[in-house]
Amino acid sequence: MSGTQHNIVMSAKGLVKRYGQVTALDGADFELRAGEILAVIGDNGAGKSSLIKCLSGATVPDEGMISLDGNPIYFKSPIDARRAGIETVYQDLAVAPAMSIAENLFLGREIRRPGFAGNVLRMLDKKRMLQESIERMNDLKVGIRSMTQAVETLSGGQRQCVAVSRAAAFAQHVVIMDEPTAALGVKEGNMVLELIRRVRDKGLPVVLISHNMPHVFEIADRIHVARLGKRAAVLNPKNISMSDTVAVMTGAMKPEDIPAECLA
Amino acid sequence: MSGTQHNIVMSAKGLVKRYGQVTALDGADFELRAGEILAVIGDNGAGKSSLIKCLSGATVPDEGMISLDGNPIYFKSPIDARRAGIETVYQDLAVAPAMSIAENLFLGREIRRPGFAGNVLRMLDKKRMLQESIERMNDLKVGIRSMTQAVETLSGGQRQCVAVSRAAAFAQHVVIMDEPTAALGVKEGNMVLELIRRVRDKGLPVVLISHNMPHVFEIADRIHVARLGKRAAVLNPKNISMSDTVAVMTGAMKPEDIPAECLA
Amino acid sequence: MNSFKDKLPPMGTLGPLIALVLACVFFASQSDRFLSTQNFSLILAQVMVVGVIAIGQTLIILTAGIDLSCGMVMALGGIVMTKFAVDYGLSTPVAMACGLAVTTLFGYLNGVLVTRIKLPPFIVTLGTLNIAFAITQLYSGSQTVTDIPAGMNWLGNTFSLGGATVSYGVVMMLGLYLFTWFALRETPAGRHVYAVGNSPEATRLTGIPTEKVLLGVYVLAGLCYGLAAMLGVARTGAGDPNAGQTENLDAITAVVLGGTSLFGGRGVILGTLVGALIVGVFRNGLTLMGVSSVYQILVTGILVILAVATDQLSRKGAR
Amino acid sequence: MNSFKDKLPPMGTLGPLIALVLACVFFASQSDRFLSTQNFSLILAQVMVVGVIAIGQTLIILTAGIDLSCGMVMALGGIVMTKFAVDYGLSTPVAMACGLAVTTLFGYLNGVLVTRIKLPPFIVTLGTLNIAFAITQLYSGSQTVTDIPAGMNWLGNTFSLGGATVSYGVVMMLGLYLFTWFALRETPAGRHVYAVGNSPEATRLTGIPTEKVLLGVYVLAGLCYGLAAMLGVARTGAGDPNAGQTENLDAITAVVLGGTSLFGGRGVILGTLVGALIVGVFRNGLTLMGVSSVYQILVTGILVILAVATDQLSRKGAR
Amino acid sequence: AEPVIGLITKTETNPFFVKMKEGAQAEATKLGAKVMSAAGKTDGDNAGQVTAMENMIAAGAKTILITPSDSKAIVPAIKKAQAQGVMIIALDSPTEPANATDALFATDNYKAGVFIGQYAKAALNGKKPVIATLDLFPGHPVGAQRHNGFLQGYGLTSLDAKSNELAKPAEVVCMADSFGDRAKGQTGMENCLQKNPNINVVYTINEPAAAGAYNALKAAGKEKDVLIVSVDGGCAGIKDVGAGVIAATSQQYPLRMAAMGVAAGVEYAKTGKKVSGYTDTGVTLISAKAMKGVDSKDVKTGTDLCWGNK
Ligand SMILES: Nc1ncnc2c1ncn2[C@@H]1O[C@H](COP(=O)(O)OP(=O)(O)OP(=O)(O)O)[C@@H](O)[C@H]1O
Ligand SMILES: Nc1ncnc2c1ncn2[C@@H]1O[C@H](COP(=O)(O)OP(=O)(O)OP(=O)(O)O)[C@@H](O)[C@H]1O
Ligand SMILES: [Mg+2]
Ligand SMILES: [Mg+2]
Repeated sequence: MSGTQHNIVMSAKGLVKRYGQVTALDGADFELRAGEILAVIGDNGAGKSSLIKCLSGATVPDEGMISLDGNPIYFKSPIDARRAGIETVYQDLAVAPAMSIAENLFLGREIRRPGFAGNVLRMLDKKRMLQESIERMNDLKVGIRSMTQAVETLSGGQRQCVAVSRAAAFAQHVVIMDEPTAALGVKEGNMVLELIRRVRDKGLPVVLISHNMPHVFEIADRIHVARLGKRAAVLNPKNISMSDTVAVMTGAMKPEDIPAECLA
Repeated sequence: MSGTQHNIVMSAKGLVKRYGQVTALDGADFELRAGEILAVIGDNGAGKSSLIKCLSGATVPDEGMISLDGNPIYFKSPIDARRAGIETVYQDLAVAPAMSIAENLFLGREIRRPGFAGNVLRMLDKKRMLQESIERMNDLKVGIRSMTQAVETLSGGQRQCVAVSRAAAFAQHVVIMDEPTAALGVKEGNMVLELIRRVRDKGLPVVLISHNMPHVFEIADRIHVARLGKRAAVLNPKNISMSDTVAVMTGAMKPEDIPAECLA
Repeated sequence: MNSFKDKLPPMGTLGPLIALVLACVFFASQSDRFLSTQNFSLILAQVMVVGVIAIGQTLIILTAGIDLSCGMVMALGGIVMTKFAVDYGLSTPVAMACGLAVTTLFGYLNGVLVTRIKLPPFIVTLGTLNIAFAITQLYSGSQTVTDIPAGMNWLGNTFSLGGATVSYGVVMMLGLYLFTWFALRETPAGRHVYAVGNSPEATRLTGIPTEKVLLGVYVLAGLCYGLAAMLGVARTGAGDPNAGQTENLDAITAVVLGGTSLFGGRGVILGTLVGALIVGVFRNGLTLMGVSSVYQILVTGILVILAVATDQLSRKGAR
Repeated sequence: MNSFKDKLPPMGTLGPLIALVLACVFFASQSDRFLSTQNFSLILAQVMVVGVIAIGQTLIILTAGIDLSCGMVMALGGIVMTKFAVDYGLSTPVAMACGLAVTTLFGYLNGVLVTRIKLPPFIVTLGTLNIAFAITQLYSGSQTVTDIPAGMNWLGNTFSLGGATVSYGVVMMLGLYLFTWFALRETPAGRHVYAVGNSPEATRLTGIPTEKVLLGVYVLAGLCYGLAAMLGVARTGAGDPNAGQTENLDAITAVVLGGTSLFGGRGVILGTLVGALIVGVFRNGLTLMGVSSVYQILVTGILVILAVATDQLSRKGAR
Repeated sequence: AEPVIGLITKTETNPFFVKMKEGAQAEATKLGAKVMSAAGKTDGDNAGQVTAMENMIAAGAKTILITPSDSKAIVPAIKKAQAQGVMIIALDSPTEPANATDALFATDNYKAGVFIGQYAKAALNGKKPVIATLDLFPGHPVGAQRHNGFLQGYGLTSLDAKSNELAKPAEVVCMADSFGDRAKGQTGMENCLQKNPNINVVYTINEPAAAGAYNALKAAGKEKDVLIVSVDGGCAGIKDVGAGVIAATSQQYPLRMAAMGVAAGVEYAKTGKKVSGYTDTGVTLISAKAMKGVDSKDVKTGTDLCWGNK
């Protein structure tokens, strides 16, 4: 995975995002290679969510540019990103609370019935969507007791699983996940890591934001360290220890002091 | 902490809570001893949040009884629980999104100005509340850039810190925290554990729900394992390994197979 | 971050239906003329205009909006179709199409202001309410348009169905309800309407073009008001510049009585039909009882509260 | 789970103020009689009743509610205070207190239905709107009460202040605004009103007695309508059973024009005053321009939309 | 500068008031004056009329013509205006007390009711009346005056012209509010027929309501057996009289009132002389079929005069 020439799928240069007096992004760079799992870590408020919101079209950066497959792109809304095959799990989950699990999973990507009913009457294939939802949720081994529950009645972790499955199922190009395992139990968290690996093995690169260092070191090919709205460094988890990584993240170790073999 | 006689601060017997067809709690027991940190762990949907919502008055159980200091109590609303000195951090945080950090910290417990302005005009002491909020947030080392931001503009972790500080600051009797470190970074998470220890050292018992096993084993005096709406076991973290604990939690190890010295 | 209003259970049509049945039982016990197919077909004919306006209103309220302009836009549509036919001698279908075009255009205007400039629907439709009203009065010279071509009355014609006389307009209203019910329940577009009302931001992040959905809803609502205008014209046999003034509040009342939340995203369209019928049954029943008009208002006030309280309590029991 | 409406920045009074100033500049350029202290004191006197109703309405809308009954409750209050004074010969203060008690009681009734039975405020106040109207008509026999004691006109009396004639009623209105502004901003109770509207569930979980806060808001709103009734009686010198019918929508319009969100929890009370003034300035300015009345409605419709669009765009610019 | 005359009507939308505005405008153009018009938002909106009056005075009007929405409540505002030297003329209906305004050019709504009551009684020719009334809405004085006048004219127990309540003798079997609106007149009539199918006389507040009532009767196949009487005498209403929809209507003359008012205003501006007193602009009963003992004019006369064209 390292040393050789890499295809860059998505990259960003000098992203700036200000909210009133708060500068959330202060010239952040970003690079995602083909088929890799890139972990993004950083303190709370380091600008991780702001960064990926720019990449997914949820917000428009004030400055900087983003490229996809080497071509500059300007996402004006999440619709543009979705068209480009980018799927995102947002930290605040972005689900419609009053709607059921199946409806949320397929929101905006509904399956219609075959034949006349689907093509002309545009009828939903509710049975099939329910069936597929059950399979997806079983994949994650999350014990949801009734599949027709409204999402607002799910437990925190269950809700997170809905959002994660949705992104994994529909991505064509890039998957971005903002703390997908934060509310998950040990078992469910591992299932999500497994899911992420499967997505990667399909050839899609994954951006994974996480505060869970063991998870990050278990799964990431490279680690992007966000700090104070910038990219502090990109580390190679094979050559750096967890504690050094945390030191870089918190600013205890200066980026220029990192040994070269630890960088990626 | 073990073997000797214990003062039971709060306990519950046979709690049942049904939502339509879903049984969230299915005869759950609970016991919190004086001055301890009790971790509550379990799979997603195991009923942890439902349990503590009953204890904090946020929901009323269908069956079962709760006692505080040995006396049966019936919380009809969170107001009752608050009067009894119980403070809770809810998993979905329960903050007023449009209001500022200071306002959220002191919501329902506002500080009024001294003298006439406060007693008669009932004026808020906004300066002092802002000051105290800054101190509290600094305690948690969370890098909030502007203290007058509305809570809805905070990052996920920052928002969590607001909820945690609030509970820690005002508890008189019992502190309950539902996944308080889920969205927190390494540094901030450790600060919260530190805070929890400080609260315990003040003599208040703490109920800590968490999926983070290292955190649980670092801080908990006893571990309550929730499973399928019941209490599966109460473990002693000093005598049981992390992997066995996870086995109990996921049902791979039956409660009756747990060696006696592991129980607490 | 879940707010209380998000936690309310989705209201079905059952609660309002219970209230409707209770109201009918009450009036049947008070007047022996109430319980007749004849009288029920009358009530249906009376709620037909409000009922169709309320379809458009429901769509908008489902998206967490509100349309204050509905009645006035309908009045304008009625005036346009009748005047075009009478003054310019356009054929009935063409004149009606013009009326529909005008109301749809107003819906489009509302939609553009709401989605593009992001103005609150309340203000936008308060503005267009005044605009539509003024245009109606100016264009008609506040005169009722009479002597309309017979074709325009067709929807008011009746046929016999098992003792009841049913107008084609009523059939059209019921058809529109069934169609909307189907579309909201069974098609992607319908689910998107709910999603936009339930959580606009989440829906946007899913990649659904929320603005298009909203705009579509306002345009369809405008179309509904045009169809209601056709019904109103057919029912009264004239283009009435003062139509629609009470229908405004009546339509919103029907929607809310029918259990749709003003906060959006929760509700069932058939509930609106029940809500409209409740309004119609009250008015009819109280007149049959011979309650004089001030007391009618008093009783209506009390009954409206009771109807929704029944709904509320019945749902509490179910949980 | 943050919804879009939660993401809107809190509207200040600045946007509406810009709209108000623009409107004034426009009218001043159109009529040389507009820009005079005399004319401004007139406008103030004209918005005084709506302005005070709108204070109560703002409180309720801040809690994500709405009060459709405001104008009718005010009318009832006016009738009670004048009839009690004229028919039963009660002294002015006692009669006024009775009127205030009645409107406050209606507020309490609204509040109880909203908090205890958890009915939607829209329906509750639609019901009490009808009830208050009917009682007003029945009790007054639909007759205006005249020959009221001179004391009841006191609030309508004016004094001179730097060339402008200002009525005591206007002073009272401004005082009420300042008081409410202070209470909402600087006291715990005021912050709780915002919190309840912003996130009722979170507020409840914090241990704030949300039902008490809500009930208090409805009661205070009722009191405001009573005070508005006092002003209305003083301004017209009579108890008018048909008062309040237009004030209803005008008050809600003032609140929304003033930037308060109908979804609750966001808004500034002084914005409401600006909103009420915008309504008053439009009416006054258009008459001064000699715009005839139907065109006034047309122009009002356009201006209302423009006013809020200005607000919206000014805020976009600021970001 | 040309004299400015204000005209304040009850609402925008009633054709009656629209005519009044036309009359004022035409007369003003003839005499070289400027008319500004305003109205309450709804019928009964006294505060709106007060506001309009204040604004017109601020705009320089020296004469204000007003159709008071609330005959009593408007009086204090009128007094204030007069104190500023403004001449106030009531049109269409008087204030209470009537001498609060400088002059009154009006029609007598009670008398208009009496006329159609007398007509209906003659037309029924001794048959027992079964009456439905389609009134305006609660609390409106014109609605009460016409209603009570009608019953008075019919010789039934009624209330006097001052009352704002609706009399309900036994012969009135059904009362419904029409809001003066065609659709609601129709709904009201439908419900009344449901209540009592034997209704043979229908009193309506105005001609649109009458047209609505006729629709309902026609749908029930009863249009031949039921007598509809109304008030207003608008051009459309007279046409309906000719077509047999309405048996008789009491015609009033808003154009005339307004024209007289404007003329008086111009006079006042030129000479400073105020008009005073009550001028009855008249009520005429119009019917296609004259009844013995009741004075009425035919449809042609009614069409020529409709609302005071001449
Ligand atoms: N809409 C907004 N308005 C104002 N400030 C904002 C807004 N959104 C984010 N911020 C600020 O920008 C900074 C970066 O936020 P961001 O959500 O990107 O952090 P993060 O790295 O994702 O943190 P966490 O790990 O806690 O999720 C924070 O200080 C936050 O307060
Ligand atoms: N309001 C509700 N309506 C219906 N079902 C509910 C409701 N609240 C909770 N549940 C169900 O009850 C079960 C227990 O939920 P709870 O939130 O207590 O789980 P938890 O142990 O806290 O899980 P997590 O670790 O994911 O937060 C879940 O299956 C959930 O779907
Ligand atoms: Mg984040
Ligand atoms: Mg939980």
